[in-house]
Amino acid sequence: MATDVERKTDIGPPHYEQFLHPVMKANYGKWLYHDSIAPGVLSHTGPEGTIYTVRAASPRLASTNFIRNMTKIATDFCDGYLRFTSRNNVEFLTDKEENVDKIKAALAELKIPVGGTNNAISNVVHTQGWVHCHSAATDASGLVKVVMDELADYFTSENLPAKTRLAVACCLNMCGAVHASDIAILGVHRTPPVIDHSTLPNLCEIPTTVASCPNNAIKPTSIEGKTTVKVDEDKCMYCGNCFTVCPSMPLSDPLNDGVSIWVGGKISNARTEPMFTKLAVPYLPNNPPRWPEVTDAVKKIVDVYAANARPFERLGEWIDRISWARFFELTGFEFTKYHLDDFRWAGTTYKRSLQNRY
Amino acid sequence: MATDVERKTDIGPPHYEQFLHPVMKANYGKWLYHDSIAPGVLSHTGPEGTIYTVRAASPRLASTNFIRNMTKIATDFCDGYLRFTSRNNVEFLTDKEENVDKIKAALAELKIPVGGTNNAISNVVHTQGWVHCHSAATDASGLVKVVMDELADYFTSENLPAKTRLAVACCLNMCGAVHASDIAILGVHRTPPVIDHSTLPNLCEIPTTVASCPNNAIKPTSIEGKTTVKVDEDKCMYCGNCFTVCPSMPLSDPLNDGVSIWVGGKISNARTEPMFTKLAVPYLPNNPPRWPEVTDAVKKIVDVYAANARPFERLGEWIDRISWARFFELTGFEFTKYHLDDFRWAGTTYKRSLQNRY
Amino acid sequence: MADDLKIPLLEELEKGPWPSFVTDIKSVAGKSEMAADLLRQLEKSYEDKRGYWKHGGLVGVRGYGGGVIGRYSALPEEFPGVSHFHTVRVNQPSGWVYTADALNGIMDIWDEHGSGLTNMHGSTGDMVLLGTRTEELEPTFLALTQKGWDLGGSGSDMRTPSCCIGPARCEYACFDTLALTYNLTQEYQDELHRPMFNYKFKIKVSGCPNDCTAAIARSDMAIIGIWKDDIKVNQEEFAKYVDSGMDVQGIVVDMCPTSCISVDGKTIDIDDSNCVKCMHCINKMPKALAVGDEKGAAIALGAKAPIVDGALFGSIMVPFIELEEPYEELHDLIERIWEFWDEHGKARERIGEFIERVTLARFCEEVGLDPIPQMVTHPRENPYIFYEEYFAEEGEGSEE
Amino acid sequence: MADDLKIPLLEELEKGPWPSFVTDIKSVAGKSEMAADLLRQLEKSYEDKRGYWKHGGLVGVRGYGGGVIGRYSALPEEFPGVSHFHTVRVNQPSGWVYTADALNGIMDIWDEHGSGLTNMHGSTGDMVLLGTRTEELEPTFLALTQKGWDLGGSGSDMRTPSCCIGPARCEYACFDTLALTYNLTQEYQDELHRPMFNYKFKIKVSGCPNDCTAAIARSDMAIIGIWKDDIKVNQEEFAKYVDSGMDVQGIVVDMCPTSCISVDGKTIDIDDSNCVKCMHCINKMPKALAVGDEKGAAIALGAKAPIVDGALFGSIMVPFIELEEPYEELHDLIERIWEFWDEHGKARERIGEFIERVTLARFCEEVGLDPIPQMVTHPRENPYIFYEEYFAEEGEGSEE
Ligand code: SRM
Ligand code: SRM
Ligand code: SRM
Ligand code: SRM
Ligand code: SF4
Ligand code: SF4
Ligand code: SF4
Ligand code: SF4
Ligand code: SF4
Ligand code: SF4
Ligand code: SF4
Ligand code: SF4
Repeated sequence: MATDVERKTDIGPPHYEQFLHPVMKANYGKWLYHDSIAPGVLSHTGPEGTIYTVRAASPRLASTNFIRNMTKIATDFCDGYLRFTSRNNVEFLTDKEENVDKIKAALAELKIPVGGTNNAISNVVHTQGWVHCHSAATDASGLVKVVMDELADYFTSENLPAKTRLAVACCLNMCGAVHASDIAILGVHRTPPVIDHSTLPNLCEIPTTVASCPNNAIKPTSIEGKTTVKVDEDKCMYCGNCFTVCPSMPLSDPLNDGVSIWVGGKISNARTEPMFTKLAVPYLPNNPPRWPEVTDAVKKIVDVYAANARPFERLGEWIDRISWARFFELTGFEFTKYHLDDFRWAGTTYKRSLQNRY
Repeated sequence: MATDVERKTDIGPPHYEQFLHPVMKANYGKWLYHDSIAPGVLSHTGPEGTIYTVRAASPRLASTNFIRNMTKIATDFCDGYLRFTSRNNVEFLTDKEENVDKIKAALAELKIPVGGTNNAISNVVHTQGWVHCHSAATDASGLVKVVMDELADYFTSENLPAKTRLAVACCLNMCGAVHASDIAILGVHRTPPVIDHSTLPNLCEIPTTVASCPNNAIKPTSIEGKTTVKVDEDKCMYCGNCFTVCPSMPLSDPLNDGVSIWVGGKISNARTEPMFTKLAVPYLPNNPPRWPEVTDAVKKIVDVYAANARPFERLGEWIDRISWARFFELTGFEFTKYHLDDFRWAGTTYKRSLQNRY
Repeated sequence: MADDLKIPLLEELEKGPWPSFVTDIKSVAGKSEMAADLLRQLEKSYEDKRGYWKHGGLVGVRGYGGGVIGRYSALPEEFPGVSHFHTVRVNQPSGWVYTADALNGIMDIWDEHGSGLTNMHGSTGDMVLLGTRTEELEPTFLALTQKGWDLGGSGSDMRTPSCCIGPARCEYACFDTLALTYNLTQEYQDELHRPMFNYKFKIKVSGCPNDCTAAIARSDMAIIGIWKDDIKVNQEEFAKYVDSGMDVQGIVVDMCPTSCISVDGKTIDIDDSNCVKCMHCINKMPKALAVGDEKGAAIALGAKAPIVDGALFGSIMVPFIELEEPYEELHDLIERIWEFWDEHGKARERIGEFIERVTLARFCEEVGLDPIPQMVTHPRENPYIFYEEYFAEEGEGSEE
Repeated sequence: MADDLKIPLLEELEKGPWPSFVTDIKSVAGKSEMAADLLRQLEKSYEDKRGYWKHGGLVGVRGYGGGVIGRYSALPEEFPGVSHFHTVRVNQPSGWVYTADALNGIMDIWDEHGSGLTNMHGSTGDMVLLGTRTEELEPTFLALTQKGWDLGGSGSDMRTPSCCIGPARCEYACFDTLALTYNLTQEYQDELHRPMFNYKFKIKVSGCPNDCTAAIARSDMAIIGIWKDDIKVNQEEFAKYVDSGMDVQGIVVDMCPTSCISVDGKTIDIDDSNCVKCMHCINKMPKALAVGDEKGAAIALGAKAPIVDGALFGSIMVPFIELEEPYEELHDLIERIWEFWDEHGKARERIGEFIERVTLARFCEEVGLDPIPQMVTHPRENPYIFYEEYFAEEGEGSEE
């Protein structure tokens, strides 16, 4: 790389317009309607014509090879135009209907599923896990792979009651959509931070560390004349926020780390307001490489939902209709004390009416 | 009173059975159905016959004269049987249908309205006010009287959309049903307690006083060597709880005390779950003897509700359907910063979706 | 005495159709100087826009800690008739049922020993005898007990339980509200009369989810009737409602919260597995529909007015309990609750605030209730779980 | 190099129909020792059930405070290829639209300067170039900027805004999501690249209430399209849906949250005054129904994941704002918000937590928004009102 080039800063991203397919530019802001051609294939029509979209899965953790495979298909059949979706799928854009099948064939050759549209399970929003993050209580890419291996048919078809959004996050920071997904898998620690008093006084700011704890479990203390912190283990619920601000307080514990399963969240305003996910299964062990307990639980939820919900009823809407009592009955998951909220708005979750199912 | 009688304690109330009309005793637990004969008149039928109930208003703050007037009617037409309702109405119970009109006539002579059944405004649950309580920011009996003078027709008829329950309480202790009524009037203080440091150290326990404040506005302090308390006036929202535990902290302030108006609460589980009342009007002045601003506001709410709600839709259910935005539009009440919650669950009241009316 | 009543402001309250408490008080002011001075002091309150009562004061009857609210005028020289003006809370009979004789007997006592003024009834449910002097308290109590009446609660005790008319006059009653209320009141006389709790503990008893005593909003322990099985349907009577021209679709079907009613011509069908027992359809068609056969009650703990932490409705601790004499299961539960609250509650901490502080999970554990989905609107949304089981290094996974 | 890959556990993840990231990483492991060692370290994580990354580390490019996440292996001797493994966040174009050429250009850079691995895209929206050494950061940056690319955000700065495809391919878009996102990103380059806030500040932009970027759940400032007037109806197209046999009653009418749709034969009628713009009916019949003409956006503040105070959805601060170039009103608002947050927020306090702490009322006052009912689901339920106006002794009532 030549070093005599002018160093530019703060130029921001390139203008999107140069990346828009001509038909999209022509119809910009004037679209009339869309149609679903097949699972994973949409058409959008405006006064200036129609654009066809083929949506392909991606592992998201993608090599330059993978991306080049994608750009090649775009070059071959889409005049070079492609995009990514907010859920990390790849979308191929063409104004030639006849190219749709060619794109699908090219993808099939690469063993890349096409789908994720309408009432499908789309790609999984996820995070770094053991691949890149210091905080992770589990792996993310691995969990996505094993879960989607199980659910791939729901990606390539559109026969669920409604859109079903999955998410995986590897720790309580939830870098993604765990708190508002139909089904979410969340890595959890289950033991308090192990404090390294030899490094803490140098690495961590005590007031920040103390303030980081949602439950005020951390107090300053003095060991051998140096200010460090101690954790009231009865008050610790293993959230890991202290570790985020203080590297000397790791929580990782191979024996006890694992995952929890959450259900019933949604984002859209369609019909019902956005909903948070709620706890379904408090703990399943980390059992790599294929986490069978986790895939079983997720499969169970999807199956029960598919069999029981009404058309266009999201998972959370369905549970709201049939009651949580019934949800636990149908899935066979155990309802435990862990399901009872005890954080700051806990009281708002207590059942404060007689309206109940028996 | 002879002093040589044996002093009995802990005998509890008399057994209710001796006060049950024979038809009620015979049908006890076996009732089949009820009918509405006329406003204020119900019949209940069981295998052993029918009992007629005539419901009469009462000021609740009732003299022995008033009660004797009631017992006289019961003696004349009900074989002596009468009862009071959970909303302080008097109910006359007879198995003779022909006595219904006689009871009504006797009540009419005493100028006592008959009504309160079905879709009526029933009697107002209320409290002591200036008649008996040290805490009162307003009078209760007076407010009930002026409001019900305005609304009496709604007591004697049944043509509101649904049952409409009113309540009045004279301070934030809310000795009654203010927090869960269709319409409620609540006496409010608007200035912090005025501390009497000369008596406080003797009369009040400092830790209890400090702990009484929901907002931690009270701190111990020392004045002339005696421990007393000080109030951070910025943190005080005039709830009066400190005064309840410490007589040296009165809040009464003729210039600023007044009332607030609340709407949309309910108790029953019918259709919707129980609901709390919500703030409609943050402040109206104490304007005795007839509080015209208050009666106007209450009348306004009832009128708008009567004109707009669907059959059997409680006030809170109606507002939920049409939105609070529309409620403020229809009533003309001003929406202010005071309507925005700022107590411990405030965040749960923020609008966290796009679903809104414009 | 009452002749010199100058109460022009209060007399404005004699106008209008609603029964006037002013007129009514006046009617006894002739014979009761207490009543007359109450009006005079109240007139001054109306002029000055403030109350004139001193802060409480501990008075009572011998051996009881509750049942009397002490009250003194702040202006005893000006209004000597109300210099003392204590109230006596008399425990009402279950369901507020009376005979004329019984009531007259109490009125006689009150004319003799008190102001001649009452509240029928107080918000908690007591018959409130309003206004007397300290020296009259013991004689009033003596006279009352001779006629079979006793005092209700006040202070940090079990408050006077109250109940709806239930099985005595209501087809919806799912258990015997009057019997249970009588039983609890008698069983816990000591807790009622001698305040020894952290704070007040109110019990209200409603026979069905209509909750005509407002138990879910106003009692630390709400006992509310419910049934477990199906709504009973009388199709013939249903057909009559249809024939009568009632808008069954609009008024019943469309208003069911779980949309579990369907009507086909003159036949009604209820999907009871989704019914939440809200009562609405039964309320609207009491001849065609009735509560089921497996009847009992739900128990909700913790309702209260806003002070200190904000108002609470009761929260379901037991979604269904059978309530038959001798109510042992319920007594046991109440006692376990009181015990745990007593030991771990703070002063002036109502049970509702207490449960939130110690958490519902711990509360359940301590009073011996299994966590079930019916206790919550939904499981937790936050991931801050206090996992208690864990694997230990040596244990090789078996400790969980 | 890649020949000696012993990753039996990871190879289990090469089975099954879903694209395998293991297979994919392997495909570059031949030319990238970083990729190979990533697999080796990951295999060890799979064996030991734990991660092997050290806690963060401040690295970056000259003059920027954000855009790079430092990462070092905890086992650098064992896995030297990932001893440094920093990620570079590249600001994506609005709507994640690309041409093959543009993307290939970036891949070239990354094959030269990094691991050959990416995330397309990160959860915030950036193109994430995954894994490189400290000394490669500056050259990577130089190469990127030469081709017109710049870094995104990280740390306590404005994070890279992102948006849905909106008007570029969607008939529902209520404003130009791509233009606005570009504008904000350019306008606030300094705030994006040089962390100076209390904490991160994320902006996400969705063109309609379907919210395809999850803005309401994942951005401190959510800008979501909405319209004010009536839904546009094409009755002819509606009739076609009916003719097609679609269960309009069950799928559309019965699912409208405010029951404001009625259908008479082949004609649809919407009571727009009660419509809450949920999109459901439009979603189900995009040919017959369309968003209105008075279009703009709502602004919701404060969404975030659970740490520290629990997860929050954004809360509506502005129910409707028109969004046209040059977006002055919005810029003003954003700057007032940042100013107040900057001055009064605590370190690591997200805007959502901040608003709750200072109260919504005060926040509105300080940033100059009028309180309106659209900001809340309902007015306050507790009576703890901080009255600010009062009458003063002398003022004779006029001060309020
Ligand atoms: C491409 C994409 C936007 C983008 O800029 O990338 C997109 C595109 C469309 N969305 Fe979306 N949505 C996209 C992410 C989302 C998200 C965000 C997410 O999943 O994280 C949501 C919110 C999800 C939630 O509620 O949890 C979302 C909720 C919707 C909805 C509401 C669904 C519902 O009933 O709740 C619709 C309407 C519908 O499908 O009926 C919708 C509709 C659409 C339409 C039909 C809009 C149109 O006319 O073009 C597009 C095709 C939908 C389809 O795939 O079935 N889109 N859509 C995103 C594709 C993600 C993917 O690869 O699967
Ligand atoms: C007499 C009384 C019970 C008692 O032991 O004293 C009573 C008696 C009846 N109630 Fe009640 N309710 C009584 C207080 C209540 C209360 C408590 C309160 O108001 O503080 C409630 C809860 C109010 C609320 O939700 O805020 C109450 C909510 C109901 C409901 C539910 C109404 C609804 O749709 O929300 C019904 C059913 C109905 O009316 O359709 C009901 C039904 C009935 C029935 C029809 C039951 C029956 O079959 O006998 C009785 C006549 C109702 C009427 O007056 O229209 N009762 N009822 C109380 C009369 C109070 C009064 O003088 O007005
Ligand atoms: C007499 C009565 C009002 C009435 O006019 O009916 C009443 C009157 C007083 N109540 Fe009450 N409360 C009365 C029912 C209630 C109710 C309603 C109920 O029981 O259904 C409530 C709301 C429900 C609840 O318990 O939360 C109620 C919530 C309070 C509070 C609120 C604090 C708390 O959370 O308990 C206080 C303050 C306190 O406890 O110190 C209070 C305190 C008081 C005191 C003792 C004043 C004080 O600060 O010490 C009042 C004495 C007034 C007087 O001078 O006679 N009163 N009080 C009611 C009792 C009559 C009876 O025994 O039948
Ligand atoms: C890369 C990315 C995950 C991914 O795989 O896509 C990510 C990765 C990290 N996030 Fe995140 N976050 C990422 C999107 C998110 C999101 C989702 C979003 O932006 O839509 C969230 C939830 C929404 C939110 O902001 O609340 C998110 C909530 C967090 C939190 C939670 C605390 C908070 O309230 O902000 C932390 C902890 C922190 O800030 O100290 C965190 C911290 C981190 C750190 C920096 C770890 C740390 O403790 O310092 C992670 C670095 C991982 C690594 O080694 O590369 N990350 N993080 C995402 C950014 C990529 C991009 O720029 O496009
Ligand atoms: S969720 Fe936690 S472990 Fe996973 S990437 Fe985010 S901060 Fe790292
Ligand atoms: S892990 Fe969370 S709860 Fe435990 S000490 Fe750290 S910050 Fe506190
Ligand atoms: S509401 Fe307040 S002022 Fe009224 S009786 Fe109760 S404690 Fe007294
Ligand atoms: S009135 Fe209430 S808020 Fe004010 S100091 Fe007293 S207890 Fe605290
Ligand atoms: S609560 Fe139920 S049982 Fe009791 S009176 Fe009311 S309707 Fe009847
Ligand atoms: S009781 Fe309520 S929920 Fe049950 S069927 Fe009747 S209306 Fe529906
Ligand atoms: S948010 Fe709305 S405008 Fe944007 S892509 Fe989704 S449906 Fe279209
Ligand atoms: S947009 Fe939603 S609320 Fe409005 S009419 Fe359509 S379905 Fe009903």
